[in-house]
Amino acid sequence: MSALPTAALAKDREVSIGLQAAITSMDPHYHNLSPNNSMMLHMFEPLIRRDANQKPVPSLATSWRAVDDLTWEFKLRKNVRFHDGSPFTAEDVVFTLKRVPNVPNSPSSFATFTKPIVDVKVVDPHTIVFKTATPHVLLPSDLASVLIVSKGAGEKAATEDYNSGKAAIGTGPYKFAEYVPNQRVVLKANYGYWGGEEPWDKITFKILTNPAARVAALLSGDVQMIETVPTSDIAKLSKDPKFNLVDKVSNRVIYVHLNQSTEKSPPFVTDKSGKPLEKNPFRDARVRKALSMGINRDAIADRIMEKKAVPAAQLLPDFFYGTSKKLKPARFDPEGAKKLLAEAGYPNGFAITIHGPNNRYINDDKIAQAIAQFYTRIGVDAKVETMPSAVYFTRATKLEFGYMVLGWGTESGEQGSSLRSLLATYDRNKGMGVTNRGRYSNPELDKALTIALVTMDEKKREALIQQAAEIAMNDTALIPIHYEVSTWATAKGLRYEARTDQYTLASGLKPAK
Amino acid sequence: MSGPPLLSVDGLRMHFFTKAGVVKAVDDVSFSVGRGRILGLVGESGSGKSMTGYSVMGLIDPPGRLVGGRIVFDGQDLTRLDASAWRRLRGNRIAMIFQDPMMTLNPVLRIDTQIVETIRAHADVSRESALARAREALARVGIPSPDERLRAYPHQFSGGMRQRVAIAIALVNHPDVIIADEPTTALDVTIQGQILFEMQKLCRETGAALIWITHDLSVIAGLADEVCVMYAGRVVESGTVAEVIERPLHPYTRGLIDSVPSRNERGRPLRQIPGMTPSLLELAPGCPFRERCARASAACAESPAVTEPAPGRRLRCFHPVDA
Amino acid sequence: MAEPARVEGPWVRFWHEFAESRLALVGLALLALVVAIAILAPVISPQNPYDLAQLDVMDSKLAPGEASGTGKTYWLGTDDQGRDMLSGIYYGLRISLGVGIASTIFALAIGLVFGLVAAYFGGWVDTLVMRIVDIQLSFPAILIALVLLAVLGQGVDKIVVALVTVQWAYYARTVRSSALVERQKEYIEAARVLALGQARVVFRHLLPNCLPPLIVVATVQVAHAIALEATLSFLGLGLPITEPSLGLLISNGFQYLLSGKYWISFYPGIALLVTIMAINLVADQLRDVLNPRLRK
Amino acid sequence: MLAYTIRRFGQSFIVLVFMSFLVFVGVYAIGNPVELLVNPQADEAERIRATAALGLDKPFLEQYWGFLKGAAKGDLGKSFVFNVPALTLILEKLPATIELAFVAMVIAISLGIPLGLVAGLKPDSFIGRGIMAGSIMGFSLPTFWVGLVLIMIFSVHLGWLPSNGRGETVLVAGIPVSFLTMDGIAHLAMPATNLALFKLSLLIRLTRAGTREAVLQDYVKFARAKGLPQRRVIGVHVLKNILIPIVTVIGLELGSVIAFAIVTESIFAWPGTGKLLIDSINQLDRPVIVAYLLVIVSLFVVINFVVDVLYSLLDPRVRLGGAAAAH
Repeated sequence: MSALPTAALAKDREVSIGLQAAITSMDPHYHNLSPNNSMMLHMFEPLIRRDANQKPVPSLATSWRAVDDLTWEFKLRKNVRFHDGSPFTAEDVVFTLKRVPNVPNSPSSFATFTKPIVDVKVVDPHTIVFKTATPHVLLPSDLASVLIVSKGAGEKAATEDYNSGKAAIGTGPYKFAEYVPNQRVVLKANYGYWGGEEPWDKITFKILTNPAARVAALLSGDVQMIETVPTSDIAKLSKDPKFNLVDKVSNRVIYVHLNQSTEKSPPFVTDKSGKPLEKNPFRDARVRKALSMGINRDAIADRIMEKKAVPAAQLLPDFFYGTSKKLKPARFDPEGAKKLLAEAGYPNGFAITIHGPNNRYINDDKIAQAIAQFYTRIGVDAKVETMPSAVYFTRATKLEFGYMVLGWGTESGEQGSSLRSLLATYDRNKGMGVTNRGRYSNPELDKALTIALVTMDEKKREALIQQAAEIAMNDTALIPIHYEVSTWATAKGLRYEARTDQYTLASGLKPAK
Repeated sequence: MSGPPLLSVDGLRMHFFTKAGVVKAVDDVSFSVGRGRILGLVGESGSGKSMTGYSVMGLIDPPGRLVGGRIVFDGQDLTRLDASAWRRLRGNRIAMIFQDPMMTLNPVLRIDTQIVETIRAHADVSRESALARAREALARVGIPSPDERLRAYPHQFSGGMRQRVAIAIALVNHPDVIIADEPTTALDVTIQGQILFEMQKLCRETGAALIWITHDLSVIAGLADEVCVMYAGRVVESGTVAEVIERPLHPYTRGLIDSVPSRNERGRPLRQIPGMTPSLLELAPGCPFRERCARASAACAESPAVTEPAPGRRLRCFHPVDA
Repeated sequence: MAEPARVEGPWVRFWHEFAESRLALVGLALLALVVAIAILAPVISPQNPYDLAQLDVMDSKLAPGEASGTGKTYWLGTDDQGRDMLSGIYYGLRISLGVGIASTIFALAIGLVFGLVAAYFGGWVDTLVMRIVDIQLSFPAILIALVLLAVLGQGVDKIVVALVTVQWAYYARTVRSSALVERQKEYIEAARVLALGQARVVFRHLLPNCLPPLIVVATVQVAHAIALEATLSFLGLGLPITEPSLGLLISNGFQYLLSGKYWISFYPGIALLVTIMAINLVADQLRDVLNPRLRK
Repeated sequence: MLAYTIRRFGQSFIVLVFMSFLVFVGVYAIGNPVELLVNPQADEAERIRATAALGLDKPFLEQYWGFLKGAAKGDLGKSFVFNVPALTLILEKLPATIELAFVAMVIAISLGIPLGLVAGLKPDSFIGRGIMAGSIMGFSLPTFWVGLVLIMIFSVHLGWLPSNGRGETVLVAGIPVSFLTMDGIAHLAMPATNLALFKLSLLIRLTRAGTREAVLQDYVKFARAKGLPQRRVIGVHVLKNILIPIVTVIGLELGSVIAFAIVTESIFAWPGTGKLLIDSINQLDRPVIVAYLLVIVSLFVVINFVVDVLYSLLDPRVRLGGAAAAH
């Protein structure tokens, strides 16, 4: 009979973890992608890392301060050694900063985070000074995304050498053991880790992209932890004494962009007989508000998301930096919505097609369908078209849709960056509104964001971002739906410290005793 | 001719049990044939003559089943044999040749394979000696350059040649009885004649008994010693060829003879038997020919018993044709 | 053979032969039921499952027989949108059957023409057709579906196009291989000698003799098309999510299988099974009856 | 024969070139890979850099020409996502898929043909009907559904088989195979069965249909009249005649097994090319898609060639290169 499930657990200090997405490289500077970034944190460390709530905490840097508007000084941790035994010094930081923008063929580099630094000065092996061209308050936040590699091992290394493990030398708690693209990553403990002993000798990450396969692997004991438990299985797993479930609201908001780029009807928006509208209804704040009030967020969170979602009022849950406690999720009010639509000149509503991805966010296609259902109650005819992200995002970026269901994870953990990407007036060259697929534009908002960007005082800056958020949300610049709640399930006897950034880190997985 | 006949069939019945009802394809058939003799089995299609042949071969498939009678071959009742004993007789001591030479040879197997397997199914001989026998067999039926032809596939032969190959296969194990089921019907007339002649010769030489199944009385006339005329699954009349053709007693036999074109009566339209063969499904009792018979009477509603109007003649009719 | 010579109209005779198999009759009854449901879906469904106004997400995932807050009872339960499964199955049947049959007919027609032409004419025509077929057969269905989705958008007609594109080559190759054998037979030679028009030889002489193996393949392919549509839906490339076919219902419910809400996937699965089984039972018998070579 | 082979492979070469072009057009039509690869928070400069890094800034035809030049030297480009040569990526995964497909076909053939023969020889018996009913089930249920049900039963409830992944491998002639280890077989069992089900049903039906026709043929009756044992009548005379359509279908299906492996591989997390393909399609990783198709098409070409050769061996009436020579 079966010895399989128990056999896997028997080796005490070994663990298998089921991941939902492929790890595309073992080069920490090759591909800026959440699953990669999460994986790399096992082997490599940044100067500043983010804790489970994305608050910055010291890592390879012990302290940092802005000397003036354009100068930052970082003190580096002493007595840190790389996996190959060589000591960590400022030279490694310099090497890293130089390498980041120059990784050949990188499909998404980390250069954005290092670009503001125009000059680096090594004061002593454990003190380093960065110069920026303009005041850049987000420098510590940016550097939290940059992982430090060893100069000695990385000098002549290409991405292939990281994938083979030859150059994958970091300071992190785990060492490279094996990497099979699209299949698994195996890590071994780094016993000399400066941060103390880790709970595991060996970790095997298995790539299980199919949600049901992931759950099945957990149920059958092939893995001891999985991330992103499908909402459909949460109720059953949480009742099962053999498993532990943890969750945490994440930094990812699911929202709707309304295409305001056109004067007349945006794509897929017509009157009820299919004729284009004279005006773009999404340019009217009352229409936007009505469409927001027309969505029953509680029903979505409760029924579609199995309670693993929190109705959203802005772009980040309100314990994050730059969020406003004054903003509350729009109340579901179909009557009020109808009234507002009538006021705006659409007493009989109009017709839209809701577009969304069907393999990108948790239950994305079901959310789109539920929204369509609610809209029939406020007199808006809604069709639904969902498609794989391969097709969806290209078309969305080309503004081929009118009503777009999208998601946004704020990796920096501060709302200013999200507002800038999603709602500032579209200007790619300035880095403003780069992902503003609704083409919402509000000079007042732009102003507040621009000032905030160069305000070095934390308090003042946060107030400015909060103000910007209130401007945008009160104008229903986009329609926030909910924050995803990330879930992890572990075998009994293990406990995971849930994180807001949806990362799955073995360091956070510990025996429950 | 003395001693027991080589093969005698007595009261043979073979019925098909279909969902629609019972079809009495062979219904009380008796005949016998001795060594070196040729028996003709004549009847229209559907008269049960082929089924009689298959019955003797033990090749009846469900829903058909032997339900009565005996088939005595060389002193053994075949109907009591088990399947494997019957199989050992087939192709060995009793062989059969089919009507359509285009269909009887397996299109995807070479000729040598098809002959050799027949030999090796019955005798434990090496492939080489089987091949030698195969070559002989082909030569015997008049196939030129048999060595070459052995390696050919059936589609590389003409129809007549294929039938010769089939005959060679049937004869290869020197059977005692050969059942030939209209083997010349599908061939053109000149080849027909050749094959008839050769078959006759081969039987006389080897002393095999031959049962020749045909719908064509004229073939029988020049070939067979005895003849059985079948109608609706029954033998209605039998006797020596000379007697039956000279002096048919059953109205059906008479009709058959009249429908054969004859040299003496040139210019006269052929007389056909009116009507059609009855369906054998749930056939009513009585003489099955009565519907088509000018001589039928009320008595024909009963099945006529077999009579022996003359030595060696058998008849199943209430109203025989006057001589 | 002892063939009963009964005088009957061809249709009566056909029916008698068909009715010989009780199993086929059961299949026919089921198929009639399925087709009736598909046609009458709008009349007999308790709900229009494609009209979002009639759905209520608050009624989602109710178990079979459970009543909603408003007192409506859902005999087969509801899915995650609060869609009545019974109505969903009725309508889904309509779509699946339609998609399966339509795509099979078109694919069959196209494949037949190409296969026959290739086999009959041979030479460079054959080469050209067969190389196109090679390309087609090696192109993964999902890539084709994805391209079509990107270019044409979503919809029942588009999925039929996708399925036809995926399947026609299969028929072409099957037809060609049986036509190649048939072509060598004498009757085709005879038809040629008679100097009949080529189209006539191909369609009146070659075609009917290539049909029996094709009927087997086609019945399997109706089922295959329905399953393929389900698979495409499973991969997010199928029909609009608001107008689910049986396949889409199954794949939507698929994620609930492990969590005990079996009905969302199970009942559409049963409906699919019954439909395909009925088609095949009838088709099997039809093939036997239509095939003169199998007549007893 | 040689000329035939050369012509055949020459044509295939044109097919390959044409295919690769179609994929270029297809991927181009679907969307822009940069949309998916680049971090959404990236600014314009980063987008431009990424587009250039992937070579997507050049005109479409120039990109294709560049690919052809590389391909002539055996370089099919590097994966956008993994930054490793696409061909390497595929050749690494190919043994797993071929092993899975092969085992599935072996299951399908070794069960399908005997079961089909039984059903064809005894069409009205209980067993014959049972086999047919079972085969209908086999292709009625979508692969993904059956796969999950298998996992539910054998991994979750019974705990007999691992739910995902490939087992321990051993090297045979330099190729890693898993069907020689117990662990490997345990991992193979469910995905191979899942993949085999549809083919099994198809083979049962084809074999049954062929058998039913064949047993009524005179040559079968003649073979029995020759006194051949039943074994030989069915094993040689019947089987060899029905093998022709079956070989066609097996040839075709071997290809489609690889295509259908996409679903099975993703459910059982089988590390083969099918899973790689679907991931690559979802990521618009064009070099991998192109390389995958070129490899698969080459496989197809070889399979089809073998099928045609088998034809001429099975059926003497069909000549090799037959169509061309027939007039």
